[in-house]
Amino acid sequence: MRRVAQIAATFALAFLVYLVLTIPSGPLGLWSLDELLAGAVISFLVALVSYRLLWERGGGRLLQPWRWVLFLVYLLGPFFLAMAKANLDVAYRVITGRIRPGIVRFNPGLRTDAGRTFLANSITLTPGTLTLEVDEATGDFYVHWINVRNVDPTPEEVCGPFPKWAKVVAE
Amino acid sequence: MREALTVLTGQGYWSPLIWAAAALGTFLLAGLLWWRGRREYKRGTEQELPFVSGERVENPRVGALHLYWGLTEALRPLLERLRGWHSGVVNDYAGWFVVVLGVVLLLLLL
Amino acid sequence: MIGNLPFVACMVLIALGLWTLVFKRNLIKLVIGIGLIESGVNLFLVALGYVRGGVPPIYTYAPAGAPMVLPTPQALTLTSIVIGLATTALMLAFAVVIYRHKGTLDARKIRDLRG
Amino acid sequence: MIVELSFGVAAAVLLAYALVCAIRLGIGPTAADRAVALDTINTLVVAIMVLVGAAFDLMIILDVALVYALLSFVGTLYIARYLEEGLK
Amino acid sequence: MGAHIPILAIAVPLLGGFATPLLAKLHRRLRDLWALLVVLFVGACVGYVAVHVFAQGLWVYVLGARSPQETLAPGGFPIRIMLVVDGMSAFMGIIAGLLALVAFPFALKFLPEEEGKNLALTLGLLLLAGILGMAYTGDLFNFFVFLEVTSIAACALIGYRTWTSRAPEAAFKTMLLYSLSGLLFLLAVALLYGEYGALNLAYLSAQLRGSRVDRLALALFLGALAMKAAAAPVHFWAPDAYGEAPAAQTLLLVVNTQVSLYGLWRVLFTLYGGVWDAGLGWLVVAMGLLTLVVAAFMALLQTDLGRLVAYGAVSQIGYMMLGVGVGLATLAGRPDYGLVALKGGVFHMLNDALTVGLLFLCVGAVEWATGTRDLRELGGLGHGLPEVALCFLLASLALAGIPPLNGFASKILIYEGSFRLSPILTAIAVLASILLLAVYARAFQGAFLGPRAEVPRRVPAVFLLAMAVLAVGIVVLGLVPGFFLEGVVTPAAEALWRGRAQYLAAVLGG
Amino acid sequence: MTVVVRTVARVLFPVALVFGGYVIMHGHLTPGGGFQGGAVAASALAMVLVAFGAGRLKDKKGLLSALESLGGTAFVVLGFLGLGLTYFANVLAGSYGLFGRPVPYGPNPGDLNTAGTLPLMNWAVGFKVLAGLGAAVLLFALFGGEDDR
Amino acid sequence: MSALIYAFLAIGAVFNGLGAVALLRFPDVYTRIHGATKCTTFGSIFSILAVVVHGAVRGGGDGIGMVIRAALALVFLLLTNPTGSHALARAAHRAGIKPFQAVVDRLEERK
Amino acid sequence: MSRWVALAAFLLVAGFLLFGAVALRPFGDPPRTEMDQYFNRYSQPEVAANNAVTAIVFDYRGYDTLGEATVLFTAVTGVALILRRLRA
Amino acid sequence: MTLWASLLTMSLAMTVLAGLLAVVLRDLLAAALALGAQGLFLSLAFYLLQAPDVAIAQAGIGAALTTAIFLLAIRRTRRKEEE
Repeated sequence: MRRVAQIAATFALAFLVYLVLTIPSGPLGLWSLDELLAGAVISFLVALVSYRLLWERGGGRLLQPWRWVLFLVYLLGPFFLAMAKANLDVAYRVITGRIRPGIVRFNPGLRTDAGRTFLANSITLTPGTLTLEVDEATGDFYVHWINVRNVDPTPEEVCGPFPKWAKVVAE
Repeated sequence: MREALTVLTGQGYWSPLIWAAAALGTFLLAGLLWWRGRREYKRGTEQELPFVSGERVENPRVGALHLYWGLTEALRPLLERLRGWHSGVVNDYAGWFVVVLGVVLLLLLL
Repeated sequence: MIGNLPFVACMVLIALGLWTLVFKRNLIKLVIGIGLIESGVNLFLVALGYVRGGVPPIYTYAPAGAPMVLPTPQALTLTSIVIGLATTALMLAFAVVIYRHKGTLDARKIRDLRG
Repeated sequence: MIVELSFGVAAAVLLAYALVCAIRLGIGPTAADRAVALDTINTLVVAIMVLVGAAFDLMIILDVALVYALLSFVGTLYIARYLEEGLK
Repeated sequence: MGAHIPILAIAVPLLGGFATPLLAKLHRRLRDLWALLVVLFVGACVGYVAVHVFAQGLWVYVLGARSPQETLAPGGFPIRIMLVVDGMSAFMGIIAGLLALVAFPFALKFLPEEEGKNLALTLGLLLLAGILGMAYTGDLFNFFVFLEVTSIAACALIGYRTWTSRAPEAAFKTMLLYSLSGLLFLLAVALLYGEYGALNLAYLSAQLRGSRVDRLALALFLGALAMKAAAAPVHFWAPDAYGEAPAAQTLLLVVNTQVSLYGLWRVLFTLYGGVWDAGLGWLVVAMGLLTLVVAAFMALLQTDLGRLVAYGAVSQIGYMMLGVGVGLATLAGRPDYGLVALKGGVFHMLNDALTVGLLFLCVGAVEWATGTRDLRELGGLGHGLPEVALCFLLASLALAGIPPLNGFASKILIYEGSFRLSPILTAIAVLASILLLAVYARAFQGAFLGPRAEVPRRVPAVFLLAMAVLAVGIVVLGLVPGFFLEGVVTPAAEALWRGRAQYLAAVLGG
Repeated sequence: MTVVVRTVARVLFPVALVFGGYVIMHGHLTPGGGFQGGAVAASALAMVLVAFGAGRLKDKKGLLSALESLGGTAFVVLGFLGLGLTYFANVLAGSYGLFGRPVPYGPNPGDLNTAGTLPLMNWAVGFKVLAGLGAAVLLFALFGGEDDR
Repeated sequence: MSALIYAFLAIGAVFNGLGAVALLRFPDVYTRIHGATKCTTFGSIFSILAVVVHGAVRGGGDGIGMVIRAALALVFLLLTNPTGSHALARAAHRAGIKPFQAVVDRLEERK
Repeated sequence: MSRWVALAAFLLVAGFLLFGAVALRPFGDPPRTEMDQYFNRYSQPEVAANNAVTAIVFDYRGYDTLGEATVLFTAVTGVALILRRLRA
Repeated sequence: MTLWASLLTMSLAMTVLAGLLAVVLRDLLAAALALGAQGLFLSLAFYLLQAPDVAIAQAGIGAALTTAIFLLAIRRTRRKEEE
C-alpha cells in the first residue's frame, strides 16, 4: 500500500513535468488527449523505475504541494534579496580584491536530507559563502566564507534566516 | 567441358589437367623412389638419424629461423629498413597514412 | 560576409586532430585527436546544410514561408555523432585494458607487435 | 524586431564572456580551476541558447537549452567525482 | 519473399546479432543453433542473389519506398537508399557467405565457453552483416555506416583475448587507423554532398565533373579505403590484427579487408569511372607492387606462425591491386589484356579468401593443439596432425602459385595482363611469388617437419571438416578454373570493366 | 558524493527520465528523437551512477543489455513490418490507425498521433540508446573494481 | 514592457560579466567558484527572465512555449548550479587544494 | 619515419584540406538542393512527420539508422567483450 | 544577419580554441575538460546553424556521456601525459 502511494506520488511529479513541457498542445484545456495519454504512460514507466530512488530517504516528502507554495514564497522573497546582495557583495570584492577567506563550521540543526540540501544550495547562492561539505552523521556544515568575521560563527551569522526557512519548507 | 578446364589468357590458354597429369607422374616417380628406399629402411637404427655432414649432433633439427640465413644476411640493409618501418608505434602508422594521403593529393591535384 | 569561414574552421579542427594523431604519444590523447576529427567532420556536414536565412526543418510552429535549412546533413550528422561516441568508447576500453597490462599509455612503449 | 535584436546582442556579449572564461580554462593552474571555468561556461551557454532562441523567435529550439541545462550537471558531477579522487 | 532477398541477407544477420545475447540467456545450444541457422540463411541468400544477378543483370532494391514511383523523385534523382547488386557485389557476397559458412562452425568449437563467447558470436554476425551491407549498398553514406559497423565489430573481435597484452594493443592500433580512415571517408562523402547535393553513388557518378574538390574527395576515398584494405604503406595494422584475432574470426577479417578493396574498386570504376585518370591505375599498380614486395620480405623475418601467415595474406592484397590496377590503367584504350588482368585480380580475391582462410584455420588448429604459435618452439607436428599439415601444405602451395592449384590460375591471368603492360611488373610479381613460396616452405618445415612432437590436444572433427571444405575448394578451383572463371569471375570483372553505364542506367533509368 | 548531490540527483532522475521520454515521444514534432532522448535518459542513469556509486546499478547490467538487445530487435522487426512493400516502408503513415493521421503541408501545431511507424521506431531506438549508453558507462565504471579478477 | 526586457538583459549582461571577471581575478579555486557561480547564476536568471517576459508579452502558442521552456531552464539552473559548484568545491578540497590565505580551515582540522 | 617527413606531409595535407574548404561552394548557398527540397516539401504528406530530420532519419534513410543502431550495439558489445571479467 | 555571423564566428573560434587546448594540455584530465568545452561550443555552433536536432544530440552525448567515459577511462589509467 505504501509502495502504491509512493509510486502514485512519483507518478504525479513526473506527469506534472510532462504536462508543463507540453502546455500549448491542444483542445483539452491546454493539452490534447494524445499528450495526456502518452504522458500518463511515460510517467507511469518513469515512476516505476524511479520511485524507490526518490523515496529512499524521505525525499518524496518534497512533493507535498504546500511546501511548493512556501518554496515559491521563499524563492521570491528572502532568497532573491539575499542573492542580489550576494552579487553586489561579490562585485565589490571583485573590484577591490578585499577578501578574508576561510572555512568555518556550524550546525544548523537540520535532520533530513532535503532540508540539508535546501540549506546547502541556498548557502552556495548567497552572500560570500559556499558549502564545501555536509557531515551526514552530525549535520555539521563546512562553509567556505569569503569574508570571515568570526572563526566559530553561529548559523545566523553565516546565512541569516535560511535555516529557519529550510526547517519550514523542507522538514 | 574443355572450357571449364582451361583458362584463356588472351595470348594462349592454360589447362590444369595437363599439369595435374604431370604432377601425378612426378608423384608416382617420387613414390617409386621412396618405396624402393623403404625396403632398406629399418627402425631404431642409425638410419633414423639425420645426416649432418657425418657429424653426430645433439639436436639434429635445422631451425626454421635459420633456413634462409644467407638470403637474409645478404639483404640485411633492406630488411632492416623494412623492419624499421614496422616500428609498432601507432603514431608512425598514422604518419604513414598522412604521407600516403599527401602523395595521392599531390598526384591528383597538381 | 563571413565567406567560407565555417568550412575553414572544420578543416582546422580536422588538421588539429591529424596533428594529434601524428605527433602526440599518449593513447588517450590519440582518442581525443579522433574526437577532434570527428567533430570537425560533423561541423562540416552541418555547415554544408545551412541555407542563408533558413529556419530548422521542423514545421511545428515554423514561421510560414521561411526557407528551411537542408535536413539531410543533419540526419547524417546525427548518425555520425552516435558512431563517434561508439568509436570513442571502444577505443578507451582498449586503452584501459592496455594500461592494465603494460602500466603505461605511451605509444612508444606499447610496441610488442613490431617487425 | 528591435527586441529580438537586443536578445542577439546580449547573447553575443555573453559569448564574449564565455571567451574570457575559456582563458581560465586554458591557463587555470589546477584542474579544479579548469573545471570551474567549464561549469561557468556551461551556465553561460544555457543562457546564450535561451537568448538566441528568443532572438530567432523559434520556441521549439529552446529544448536544446533545457537538455543542456540538465546534462551539463551530469558532466560537472563526473568531473567533481574524479577530481576528488585526485587521480594519479 | 523472393523480391526481398538482398535486404534479408543483411537484415537477418543483424537480427541474429541482436537476438543472440537474448537467446544465450535462454540456452547455450539454442544460441549455437541460431547462429548456424542465420549463417546458413545468409549463405542461401547470397547464393540466390548471385545466381539471379549473373543470370538477369543488376538487382536494384529500394528501401522504404511505398510504391515504385517513389523510387526516383520527379527530377530523376534518387531520394531513398537503395541496394544495387551488380556482378561484383554478388561476387563479394559469395566470398563472404562462403567464409562465414566455414568460420562459424569453427568458431563455435574454437572459442572457449565463457562470458565472451556470446559476445564474440554476436560480433561475428554483425561483422558479417556489415560486410554484406558494404557489398550490396548503392549509397555512399550507407557504405560509410556499414564500414564503421565492420570496423568496430572487427576491432572488438581482434581484442578478444584481453588476457594477453598483445591483442588489446593490436586492436587499439587497428581501431585508431580504422576510425581515421572512416572519418576521412565521411569527409569525402561530405565534400561530394556539398558539391552535388546527393548521396547516391550512381547519381553522383553521373554528375561528377572532375573538379578540384572532386579530386580531393577522390584522394580521401583512395587513402581511406587503401588503409582499410591494407595496401602497402598503410598496411601496418593488418599483420597485428590478423595475427592476434582468434583464428575463426580472422576469416571474417580477411573478408572485411577484401570488401574494403571492393569499395575501392567501386569508387574507382563506378563512381569516378567517368572522370578517371590513367595515372590512377598506375598508382594502384604501384601500391600493389609495394604491398607484394614489402609483405613478402616481412614474412621472411617472422618467427610467429600467425604473423607470418598474416604477412602472406597482406601480400595477396598486392596481387589483387596489381591485377585490377592494370585493368584500371588500361581502361581508356580498353585493350583486352586489361580485362584479362582485371579478371585475374578479381579471381584472386576468391582464391585468396579460400587459401588464406585455410591457412588461418591451420594456424588456429595448431594453436588449439599446442597452445603456441611460435616457430621457435613448434616442430614435428606433421606426425600428430597429418591432416592439418596436409592442408597447410596445400594452402601454401596454392598461395605461392604452384600450378595445379587455384592460386596459379588467377596469378597467370595477372601475369599475362601485366606483362603486356610492362614486363617489369610481372617480374616483380613473380619474384614476390617465389619469395612467398620460400617463406611458406620455411613455415611448413618449422612447424610440421622434424622429429615427432607431442600434441597435447586432439583437433576436433569440426575443425577438420571446415578445413576440408576450403581445401576441396582450393583443389576444385585449381582443376576446373575455367568453370568458375566463366560463371562467376567474368560477370564480376565485367561489372567493373564495362559495367558503369549499365549501373547508372539501372539506377537512374533510361 | 555528498547528501546534497544525492538529494538533487534523486529529484532530477525522474525529471530527466520524463524529459527524455518527452524528447523521444515528440521526435516527429519537435527537435529530438530516439537518439537524443535516449542520450538524455542515459545521462540520467549516468547521474545516478556518479551520485550513488557504481555499486547501486551493478545488478542492472544484465537488464540493460537485455533491454538493448530488445530495442535492436524491435527496430529490425519494425523494418520487417514494411516487407509487404519494401523493407522499412512506413506502412502506418496516413492509415488513420495507430499514429496514422495524415498531416497537411505547411506549419501546423503538431499532433502526436501522426507519422506512422516513426514514433514506434523512435521508442525502439530510444530504449536501445538508453540501455546501450548506460551499459557502456556502467561497464567502464565497474571495470577494475575489487570484484574483477 | 520592452524597457523591462532591456533592463533585465542589461542586468544579466553586467552580472555575467562580473562572474567572468571574478573567474579571472580571484586568487584560488574557492573564491573563483564564489564569483563565477553566484554571478553567472544571477546573471543568467535575469537573462532568462527577459526571455520569459518577452514570451509572455508575445503571447500565442509560441510565446507560452517560450515562457515554459525558459522557466524550466531557470529551474534547472537554480537546482543544478549550486549543487555542481558545491561538488566541485568539495572535490577541490579533497584533492588537496588549500584555500588561499585562509584564516581558518575547520574542514582540514576534521581529518 | 623521420619526424620531418611526417611534418611535411602533415602540412601538405592540411594545406590541401584548407584549399578544399576555400574551393568549395560558398557557405550558406548550396547549389544543388533537389533532394533536400524534396524532403522539405514531401516529408509531411508522405511520412506525416512535421520534423523533416526525423522523417529522414527514420523513413527515407531508415536503413542508415539501422546501421547506426547496429554500430552502437556493436560498440557496447565490444566494450562488454573487452572489459569482461576474465577467466580465472 | 551580421550579428548572427559574429555569434557563429565566435562560437567557431572557441570551438577551435578549445580543440587546440585539448591537444596541447599535458594533463589528460584538463584535456578531457577542454574536449568537453569543445563539444559544448560545437553544440552552440550547431544551434546557430539551425540544427537543433544535432545540437541536442551533441549536447547530450558531447557534454555528459563523452566526458563521463573519458573521465572513467582516465581514472583507470594515468592522469599525466608522459613525455
